[in-house]
Amino acid sequence: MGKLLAVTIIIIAIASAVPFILHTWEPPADISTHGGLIDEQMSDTMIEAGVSFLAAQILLGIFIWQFSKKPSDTGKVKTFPGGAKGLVIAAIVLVGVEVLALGAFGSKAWAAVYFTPPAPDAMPVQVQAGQFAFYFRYPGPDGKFGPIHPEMINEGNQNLFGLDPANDVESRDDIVTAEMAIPVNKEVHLLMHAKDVSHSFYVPALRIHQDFVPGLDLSVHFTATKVGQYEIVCSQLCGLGHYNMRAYLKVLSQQDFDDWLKKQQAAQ
Amino acid sequence: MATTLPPPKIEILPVPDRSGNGHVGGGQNLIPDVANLRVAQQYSPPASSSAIWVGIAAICMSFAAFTSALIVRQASNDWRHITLPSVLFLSTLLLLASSVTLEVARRRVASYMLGADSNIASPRLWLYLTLGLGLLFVAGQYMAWLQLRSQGLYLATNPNSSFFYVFTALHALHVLGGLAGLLRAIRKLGNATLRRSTLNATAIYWHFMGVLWIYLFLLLWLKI
Amino acid sequence: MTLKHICLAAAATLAVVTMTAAGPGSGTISGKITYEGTPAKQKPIDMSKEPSCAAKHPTPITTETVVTGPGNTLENVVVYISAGAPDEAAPSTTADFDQKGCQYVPHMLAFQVGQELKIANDDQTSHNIHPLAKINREWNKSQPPGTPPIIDKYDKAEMIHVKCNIHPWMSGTFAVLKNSHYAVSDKDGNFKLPNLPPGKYTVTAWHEPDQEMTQDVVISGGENKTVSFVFKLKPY
Amino acid sequence: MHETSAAPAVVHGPPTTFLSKHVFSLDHKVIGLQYYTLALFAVVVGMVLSWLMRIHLGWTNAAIPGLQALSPNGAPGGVMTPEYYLQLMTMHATIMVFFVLTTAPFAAFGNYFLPIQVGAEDMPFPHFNMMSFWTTFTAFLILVTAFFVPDGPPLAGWTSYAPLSAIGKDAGPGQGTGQVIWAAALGVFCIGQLLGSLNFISTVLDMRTKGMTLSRLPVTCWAWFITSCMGLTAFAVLMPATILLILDHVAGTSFFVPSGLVLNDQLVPHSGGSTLLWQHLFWFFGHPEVYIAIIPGMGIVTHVLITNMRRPMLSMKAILYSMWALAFLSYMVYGHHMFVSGMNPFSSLVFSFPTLMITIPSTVVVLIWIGSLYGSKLRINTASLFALGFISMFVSGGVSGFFLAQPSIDIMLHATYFVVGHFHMVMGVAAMFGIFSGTYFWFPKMTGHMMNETIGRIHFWLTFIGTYCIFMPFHYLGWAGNVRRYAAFTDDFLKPLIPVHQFITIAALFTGAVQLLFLYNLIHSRFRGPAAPANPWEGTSLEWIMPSPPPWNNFGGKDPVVYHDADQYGVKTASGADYIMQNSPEQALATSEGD
Repeated sequence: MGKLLAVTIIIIAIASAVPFILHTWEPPADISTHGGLIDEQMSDTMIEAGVSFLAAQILLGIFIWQFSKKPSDTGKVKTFPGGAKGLVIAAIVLVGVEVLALGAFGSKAWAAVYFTPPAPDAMPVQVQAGQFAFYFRYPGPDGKFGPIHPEMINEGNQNLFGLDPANDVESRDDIVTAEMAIPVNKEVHLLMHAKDVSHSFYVPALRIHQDFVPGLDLSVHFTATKVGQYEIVCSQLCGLGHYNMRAYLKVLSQQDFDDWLKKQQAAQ
Repeated sequence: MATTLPPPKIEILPVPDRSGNGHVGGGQNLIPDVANLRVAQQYSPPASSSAIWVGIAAICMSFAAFTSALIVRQASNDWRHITLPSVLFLSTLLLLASSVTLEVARRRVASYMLGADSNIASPRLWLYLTLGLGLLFVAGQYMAWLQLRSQGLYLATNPNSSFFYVFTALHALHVLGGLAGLLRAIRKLGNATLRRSTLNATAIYWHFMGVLWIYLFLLLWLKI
Repeated sequence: MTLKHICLAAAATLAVVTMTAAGPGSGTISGKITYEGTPAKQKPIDMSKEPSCAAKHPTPITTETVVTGPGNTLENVVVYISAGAPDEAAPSTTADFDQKGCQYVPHMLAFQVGQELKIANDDQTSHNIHPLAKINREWNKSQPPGTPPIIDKYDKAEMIHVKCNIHPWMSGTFAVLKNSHYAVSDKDGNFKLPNLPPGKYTVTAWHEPDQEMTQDVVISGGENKTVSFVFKLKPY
Repeated sequence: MHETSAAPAVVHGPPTTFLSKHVFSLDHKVIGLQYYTLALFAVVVGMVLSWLMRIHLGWTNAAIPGLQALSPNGAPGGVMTPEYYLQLMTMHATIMVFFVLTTAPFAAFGNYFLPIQVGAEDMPFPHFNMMSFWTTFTAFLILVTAFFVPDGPPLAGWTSYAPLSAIGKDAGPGQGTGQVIWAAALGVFCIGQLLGSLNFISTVLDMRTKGMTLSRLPVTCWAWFITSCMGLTAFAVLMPATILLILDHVAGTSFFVPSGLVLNDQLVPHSGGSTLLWQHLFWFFGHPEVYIAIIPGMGIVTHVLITNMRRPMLSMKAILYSMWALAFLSYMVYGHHMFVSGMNPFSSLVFSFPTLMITIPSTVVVLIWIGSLYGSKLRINTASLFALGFISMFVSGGVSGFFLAQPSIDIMLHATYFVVGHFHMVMGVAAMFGIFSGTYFWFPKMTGHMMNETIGRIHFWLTFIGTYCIFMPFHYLGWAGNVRRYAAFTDDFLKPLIPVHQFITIAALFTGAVQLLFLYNLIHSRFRGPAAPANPWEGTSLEWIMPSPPPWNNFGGKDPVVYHDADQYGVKTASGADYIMQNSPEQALATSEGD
């Protein structure tokens, strides 16, 4: 029985690792300028974690195989060579160094996303998350976002940001859309606003993931490097429609983007 | 690595025979054959003396959490400072006084148990006195709420009043617990089953209530 | 029982019939709803969030807060007798409310207190129906595709705004009314309240979100009264 | 072998009536069994909920027979609505975390064996102990009533992030009454656990018998002691949070709800609250809670292993210190649940390092376990099988922590099935294996009957393989960016993953069904199992010196005297036995360790 357990553990361990080794399931290909560091970090961690996972499981298996008691066994119990000290030191030194290294390199990737200010010429886009859709706002020719009047928000007539063009001049040329389009290779400064509860702005392909915090407007900035259509999904439980809260991100050439923006403006 | 110490010395104390039909005393409910407090002191086994400190630790933790909430909430722009009802200063004094009377009571009980004093009435009196002051304190808190209400400050009026009601109400609840403890001590004193550890624990808790109140009072009083 | 009694009975019956049923001598109120001023611009709805619905609208639909017709006519105005007519028991017919292509059909649904309301989902996606009732009981239920229709009824008269949170642009109105004398203006703004026994009535026209106009009308015998309402609309 | 000492603190007489014996019992053993029964019932409920969820995730628009009868609104025509899925999810998590993973390994086994193992006749405050159980039971009842209120249970998940959890019914079905019930249930639960922890701690500090020095305490006692220290601090923080949440609901206060929120085109009448405040309070409790669930399991497994390896751990000290380190660190790392929650990005880094540090004590424990296997005389029985399975699961669940501890990687994996896989393995399944191991190990003592070994082993094999089939694929899904808490997968990049979900569903249904074997074994053995000897596994700790099941006053009114720690295995004795019981004055002739 012990031998069987040993074999099972080892087989399961290896089988579990196979899909990762074969890259059966992969995150969407990275289309951001900062994502490289993150992917690197992920694969490094995968190697370290994978090795320690297999090592531990296989060692466990081997010892179970070897020392599960046979009826005839009347020998003495033996102690692991080096006793506990060796193991403890190994754990502290090896794992300590390993995790410190991971932490250090990891913070580089993190800093690349969060500790760099957006470029001054970054294109501002506002995203508002609400149950259960994202809506986006472009400042229009005047480059200014009109103020949001929560009491005026009305989805029935699509006044999604609670704009008051009658009184706010800045609001008149604001462009509100249900899908997000950005020009390729141009930095975007995304201003995040939550209409009701917590949501999250998760674009796997962009390697961007940030929660919306009601009452606290955050912002992230990124640059997309590949033309195409990607999905923005909500990853923070926000209610019954959470699973269906998404928008499409269109990365367009500058030309196409300008056309798109004109088209949207006409529709306002 | 396997620690095998030499067997410790065992001294056998006089034990009431417990092999009988099973009604045994001790611990929480020791009724000595002779209803005599001194016997109770001698025979009742030591109860847990750390428990009270463990409980206090838990209470501290809770109010630490509340405090952090208060500090976070104070940062928001809708925080209004409210002037505390004047009655609170009075009730604070009452609570401090009750701690003093309880200490006196404790000494009286001790001297009674040691036989120095054969009169059980005076310790009981001092305990009742503490009880009365405690009740007055709770009444004072209630009056404080009435005062706030008359100023139109309700639980949801603004964050500051919310915290005031939450803090005072929860503290008052804990004080009521302390009062129950006092009553229990008085009862046990009555039928000669009071153990000093019980009284001590009650006293420690009661003093802690005072300290906790001062802390909360300052927290609400001072602008942080 | 004498002949006299029978005659009286017959007369009484006849009287009752003429009072209630659409017999001779019952009048009709009809008319046109128009507006003055500039109606709010109706914005196109981008359904890209829900591809299965977007596919059903080659040209994107617009919002329906103000639906106008040629000659400043106004659609989706509910016209009903707010006073003068007795409350009536609910009819056996159901009021049908469909969700087609992530849009409410009809946008404005008028029905009677106690009448059975039948909500169906023709889409390939889950909707949640959320009538924001204030007087009646508020509820909020999802309806996955292929599930049986939701059956409900309201026991108090109220204008109820209906929305779907999963598809925030979906917006409609339940007009729950006390009697059967109501109509919703068509795309030419026309409405017709037939079978009104003689009497003095208050006619109310209601347009979302909360615009209301009333007129008093007296019906004597089988006449046709024409009433028209003019709503003032603002661009914002 | 027994020796008497001073009279122990007799804390209550023998039970006289049925009520005082089985219902409102002061006896820690009965209370332990009550906790176990509650956990058993709760785990069945939680598992059925997970079945329904899994079926829905695999076949979203399939009608589940009978479900409509269970909830006409939640499943019209048997098809689960999105909100009902989330409501089941919330209840599954709450029931499992609080009423199974906290009650079974900690409250149930702890109540039963902690006083026995320290040589006490009972806990110092039996009335608190009884109240502790009945409060917990009440909390469970309160929680379950959420199923029967018009809008159903809350859908905000077991973390119940504000403001979704704080603004009432407008936020969605169940967010009104249901959410308040949820918060009330947790508040009450906290009271129960605080009373329990109070008893546990003072039992260890004050009720140890003669000779039971701290260094001689069995590892399980330490595990329960550490756990109760955490429980005392963690639940003391959760309770205030729930109180404030309830006030936001019923009293119109604004602790967690900020200004200017709009729901259904209407302004929410709150202002100034802080949404992150809830997350901080909750996770300050929530992360220690994870260790509250797992540390007793580690203790039980260590206890079971030394008994079945017939040798002490390489270093019990290393294990104990590691447990303390885990407990301590768990308070410094809670922020890693909030890396992308809008917390200051610097604090994310600050939190990430202690989080990574946690891998060190965890690794120490695992290495000590594995290293101690070397040269042991491992006895294979159901208990030890589950203990070994625990190690394997703990490793599998632990390594994924490498990823989640790093903010940069969290950008990709936060709120994905990778996280779900991680905590189900390390805290759910591992803790479960600890519970199973403890059950097979202590059942003879608790009931006086042996369990059926054959059924037990079949149960182990199917469960072991089954759980891996369920929870390993979760990691693959998360790696591919599969967001958690989705009622259906409609996104283009998620649709291809649905077959994986279907595989998981099948595995889950199978593994769940296997647990019926365990239930059968439990009930059948309880009545039909062969009589159990006092010390079936040749253990050394004090629970084995008393008859099975123990009498109401544990040691028959006499206190045992302790001469050794509980690690006296693999020794040479005059009697020829390879172990010395804690209460035996006998000394080992020569320890037979080393070659």
